[in-house]
Amino acid sequence: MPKTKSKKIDLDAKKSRHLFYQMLLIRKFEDKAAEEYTKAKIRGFLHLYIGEEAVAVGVIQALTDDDNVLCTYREHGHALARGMDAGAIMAEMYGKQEGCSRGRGGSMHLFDKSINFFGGNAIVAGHLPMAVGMALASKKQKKGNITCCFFGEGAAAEGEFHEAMNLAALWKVPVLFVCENNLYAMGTAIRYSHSVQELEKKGAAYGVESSAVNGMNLMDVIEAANEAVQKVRDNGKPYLLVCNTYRFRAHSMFDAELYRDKKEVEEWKKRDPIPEFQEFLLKQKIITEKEIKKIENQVDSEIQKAVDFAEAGTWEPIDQLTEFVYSENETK
Amino acid sequence: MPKTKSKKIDLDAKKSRHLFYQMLLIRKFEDKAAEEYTKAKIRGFLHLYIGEEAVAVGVIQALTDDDNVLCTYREHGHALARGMDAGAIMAEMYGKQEGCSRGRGGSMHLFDKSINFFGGNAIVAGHLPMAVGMALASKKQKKGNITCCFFGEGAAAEGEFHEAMNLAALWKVPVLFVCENNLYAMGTAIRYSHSVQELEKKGAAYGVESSAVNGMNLMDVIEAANEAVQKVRDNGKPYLLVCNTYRFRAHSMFDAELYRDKKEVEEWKKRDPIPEFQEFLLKQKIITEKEIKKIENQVDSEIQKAVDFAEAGTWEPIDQLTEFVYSENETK
Amino acid sequence: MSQTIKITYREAFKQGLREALQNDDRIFLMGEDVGRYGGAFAVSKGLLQEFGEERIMDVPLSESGFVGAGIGAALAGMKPIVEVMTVNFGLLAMDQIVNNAATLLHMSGGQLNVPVVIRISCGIGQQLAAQHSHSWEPFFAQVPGLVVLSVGTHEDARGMLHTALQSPDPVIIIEYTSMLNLEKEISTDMGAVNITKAKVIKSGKDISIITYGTGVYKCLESADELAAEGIDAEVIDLRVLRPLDEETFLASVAKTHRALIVEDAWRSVSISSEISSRIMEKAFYELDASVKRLCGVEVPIPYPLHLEQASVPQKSDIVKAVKRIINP
Amino acid sequence: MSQTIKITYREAFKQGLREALQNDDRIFLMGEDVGRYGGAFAVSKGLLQEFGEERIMDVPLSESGFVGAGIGAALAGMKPIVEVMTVNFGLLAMDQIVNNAATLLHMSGGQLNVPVVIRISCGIGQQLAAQHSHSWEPFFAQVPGLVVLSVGTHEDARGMLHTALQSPDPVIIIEYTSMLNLEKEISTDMGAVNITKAKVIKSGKDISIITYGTGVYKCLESADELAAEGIDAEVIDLRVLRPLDEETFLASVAKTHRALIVEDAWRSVSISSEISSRIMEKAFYELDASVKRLCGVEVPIPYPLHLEQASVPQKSDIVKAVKRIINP
Ligand SMILES: Cc1ncc(C[n+]2csc(CCOP(=O)(O)OP(=O)(O)O)c2C)c(N)n1
Ligand SMILES: Cc1ncc(C[n+]2csc(CCOP(=O)(O)OP(=O)(O)O)c2C)c(N)n1
Ligand SMILES: [Mg+2]
Ligand SMILES: [Mg+2]
Repeated sequence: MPKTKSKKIDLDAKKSRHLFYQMLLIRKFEDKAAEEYTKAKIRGFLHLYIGEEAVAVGVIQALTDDDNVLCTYREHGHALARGMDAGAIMAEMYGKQEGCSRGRGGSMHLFDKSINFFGGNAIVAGHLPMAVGMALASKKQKKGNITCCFFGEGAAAEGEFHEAMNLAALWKVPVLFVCENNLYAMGTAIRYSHSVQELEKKGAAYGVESSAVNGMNLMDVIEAANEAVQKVRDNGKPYLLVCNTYRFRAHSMFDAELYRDKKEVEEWKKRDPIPEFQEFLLKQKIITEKEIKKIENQVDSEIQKAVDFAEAGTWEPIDQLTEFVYSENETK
Repeated sequence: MPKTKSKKIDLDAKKSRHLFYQMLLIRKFEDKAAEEYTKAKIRGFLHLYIGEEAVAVGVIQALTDDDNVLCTYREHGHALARGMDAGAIMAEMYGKQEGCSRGRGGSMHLFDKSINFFGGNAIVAGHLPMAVGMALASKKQKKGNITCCFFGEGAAAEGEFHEAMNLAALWKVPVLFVCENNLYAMGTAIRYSHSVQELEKKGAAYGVESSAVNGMNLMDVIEAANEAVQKVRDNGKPYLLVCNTYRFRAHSMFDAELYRDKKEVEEWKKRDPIPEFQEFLLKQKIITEKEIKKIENQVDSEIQKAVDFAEAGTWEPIDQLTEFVYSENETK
Repeated sequence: MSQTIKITYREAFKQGLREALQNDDRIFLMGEDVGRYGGAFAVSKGLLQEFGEERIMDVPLSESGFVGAGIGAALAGMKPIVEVMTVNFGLLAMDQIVNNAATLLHMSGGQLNVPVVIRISCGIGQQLAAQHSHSWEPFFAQVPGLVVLSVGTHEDARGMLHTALQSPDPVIIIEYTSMLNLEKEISTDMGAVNITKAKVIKSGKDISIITYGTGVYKCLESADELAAEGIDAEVIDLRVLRPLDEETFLASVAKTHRALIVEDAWRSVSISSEISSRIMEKAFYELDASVKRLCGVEVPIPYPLHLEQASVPQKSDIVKAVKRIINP
Repeated sequence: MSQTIKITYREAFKQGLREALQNDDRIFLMGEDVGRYGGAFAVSKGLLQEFGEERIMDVPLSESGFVGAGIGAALAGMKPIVEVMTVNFGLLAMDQIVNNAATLLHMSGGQLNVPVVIRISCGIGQQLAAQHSHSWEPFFAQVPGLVVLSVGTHEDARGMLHTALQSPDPVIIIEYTSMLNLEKEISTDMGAVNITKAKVIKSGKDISIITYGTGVYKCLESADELAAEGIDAEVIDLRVLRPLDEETFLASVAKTHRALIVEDAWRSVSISSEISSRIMEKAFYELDASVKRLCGVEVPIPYPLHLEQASVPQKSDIVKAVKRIINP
């Protein structure tokens, strides 16, 4: 397992607490989502991010509001870290029209253009070329923003990864590829999907700078992400950041987890990024036990509010079914 | 430009002459094809291999009859080097039913199952996955044969290249990928299609052994191909051989060659593999001027025979149009 | 003597797969998560343990790559069953399916057979939203060189694979995720399944309901309801979407003089369009009423249940449509 | 006063492209060999020199990659014109076109527009054989969320791009390689081209010939021949294959009471099937004869000229088919 390396980052107390709050919010929000799933309030596929929170939180904190974010179907964490309203997400998963995508998308398709959050994409690796195109637009428009694209290690086996890396490098566009290597693509362990498992090595084939980081440690991710984002912003060139992490839960709610050992999961749980960060904050005296309690309560009440909002949400009338197929708001 | 390195290969006189004969046959056959094209005897796309002969001849001589060969639409040279009958090829380009693909395929789709020659594929990079599958079959069947797949440097930008390399490496199947880097994909120079132009470097991303060779020198290609083929056969693993070469003619007969300098072409023509090999054979006294003359005559007469065969060929009756859609010889 | 057993649609597939793997060493199954995960929909659960890694191959996410590899393996003498997890991801393999699998026999002047069987899960009904609910039967059915089968019944789930594996040409088998848990009775000695003919599932004299896939049981149930109201509907399961068996449905229309076509796929340029236009061309003077289509609404499928259900024909829609044709 | 000029189909496209690039800085053209090579079919020849590398971008062979990049650039405020060299390679980009371009607006609940224009060369007629002669209009026309235009005339070659670029939704423009050198007269001040309506190219009273793309001029010429024999055919160019403008052809059929549909695409599950079945549904009682289709033969296109020509409807086939409908 990757080691935590020492680092030097200046995190002020306020930001630290906020990041802790975010990780906890993601964790508890997803626990709640799983619970609502068993109550059949949420349906379809539900992919939990539990165990991987440090990646989304650590990377997204490095971005500005103008930067674009694209994710996979496993994106509740990213949406929350990006500042999307928990109620809008929960309502989306309930399928209510108050949801961030009007209920049309569900768990796999969270979108919020107002915060430059571009999904929620459920075709594995299908969003990588789009990310390159968004970065190309930024370059042409001289906007100075960057595009950050999250995807799994499984996605890196798709041809779209190869094409996107090559195009981004050729065109020199500001895109940060964040590979969330949680060691499994559904039930397929990385050794069955990649002939070379150190995915950061793939960068060299395209002349794309790359590095790997322990994705279970928030401070490590922050350090790596800050550096990577800075490079992308300064050079206007792509960067591949591989975050080695692990998902504690099943791939989706349909997964019997036949493909991995319970012991392996237990081992990884010992490296849970949330208690680890909490310990760190306590040790550094950035936070007190009491403040932690307060944050926990705040998270609980935010989640309760989200559920209430979703429950109170309304179903889109069936006669609106064909809206949003074309922009004129009607199926032609 | 790449340098010719010294090498040690045992080529007996008979084989040397045969290889010289093949290169010359390819060259003159294609000159003839171009001529017939201007007479409208041949239509559609015609992609000439002129200048690149050392690659097909040098690689294919390293194969056994049991090995599989897959090529692109620029495959007259490979077909001839593999021993396909020149008449069957010319007839195919005439669209006659005596052609190797019954005239159905034309220049881009030469097939001859009896010599394990699997096309003639006109979707760039579309045959790479198939090549991996053929090698997989060999492995499963413990046949001991290998699969050799030719493609251009342009093809290496397609996602199929990435997927095929990864699958071949993961599955450890005996496939030789031969990248014919002629520096252009139609009018797109390699610097506009690859962020990393030393394509042999791509092997490392998959753990696939790879090397580059001067594709303008037959002896160099032979040495590299013999070694690569031996490795694939011994280890049962993929190998990427990049042959750096150049096409002297336009991409196809439709190409005005706006994208490159005539001077550049002239420079490369100085490295024509055929005179170079001829010099070599003369200098080594493997061949005499008289023998060369004889070979030239032999080639001329073979090509004349091929043209005669094509001319004498017959058109498939229109009422057979829907044959070969399904195996039962009728469109269901 | 013929007995029947109760079996789920999922289990029927699994039995078909197991039998195929037992019968012929050249057959192997490859696809994403078919092995260690047990199959995305648990269809191949246990087969890895039974047949080993050589016969049940987990592959990386690379649809174009592994479908192409399946085609190559077929060219070289194997009989691969390639599973594309769902039809939604099948678009990534479409070039291989169309430009290679469907075309090689012809381009090579009859030299190269591609005996690959591609199994694809398809359809709506799990609240999986726009990128995971496609019904792509019409697209496959457009392509000469492919045999396209749609598995609308448990008999076909059990038996189509066997016959498909005898075909020298590429076969696409379209399976429906939403039916996996459905239990039905099938005969234990039902014999080989034909893959060239449509099937009259219920005969009737008042109207021909022509359908396939998820439409089959829906239409059968609708026919039962209609029977209670004195309408005797004939139900036809097309089964083979390419090459279409038009004889069966034209004969039916010649008998009933009315037709309704039902499918989940989007309406425009669909299987229904093709059926309707063939009836137009070949049975026009048999018709007592114009042929109607009930198809999927032309919208990327939305996530919420009520909108999802409104996107495809339901039993009540079928009953209503039949009545409207019979009593305009 | 309106003047006319003689112009090739190729030159008409080039003028449309040039004008677009001049009018709006957000517009750029990207595709394989659009720049230095001058465009695979010389449509964009000279534009690189005129507009520079930023506006005319040569891209590597990576159809999924650069079409996806075009979609992304559109999401981020640009107006990309993406050229896919030919429709045959378009299968490699189909996932991007269907699952992203056509779907994002809906999946995002109306938030995300994808104003990308994708130009694709299409069709048969150059003896390019099975992998280079596809007519894929039917496939694109199946997909809700796409606007699919087929360029059957020089007016449309000149003007469709301009209107397409105003669309907030993804537009596929299908161009025909076989027509590039064809010269016709067009008006110099023809005004903005509509992209929502089909067009009656020639009006007539005896039969409606409904077609698109390469069929348009073929059918017009056939109509001339028929006129000489006293048959007054109406010719309709569908122009917009999705969303279909059914009003125009239904009105025509209501007038002529007979219809023939002509296209090069394979017959099964085609645009023709859709048109025929709509006429069945909505104009059945107007018909004096059954609607017929003339389509591509269902075979991967063979290389030799005589077989290639036999694969799609020719003028003589059209004339014959019309006569058979009118005098059965
Ligand atoms: C193109 C495509 N193929 C297959 C799937 C089915 N599928 C969904 S998630 C997944 C695994 C992806 O693994 P990875 O990229 O590692 O991401 P993770 O789920 O581990 O976050 C698969 C196979 C899909 N959605 N898209
Ligand atoms: C998928 C695909 N895209 C585009 C084309 C059009 N095309 C034919 S050959 C070619 C260039 C290929 O270059 P390269 O792979 O270097 O091979 P070369 O022709 O140089 O031998 C292109 C773009 C095609 N046939 N297939
Ligand atoms: Mg993963
Ligand atoms: Mg090249």
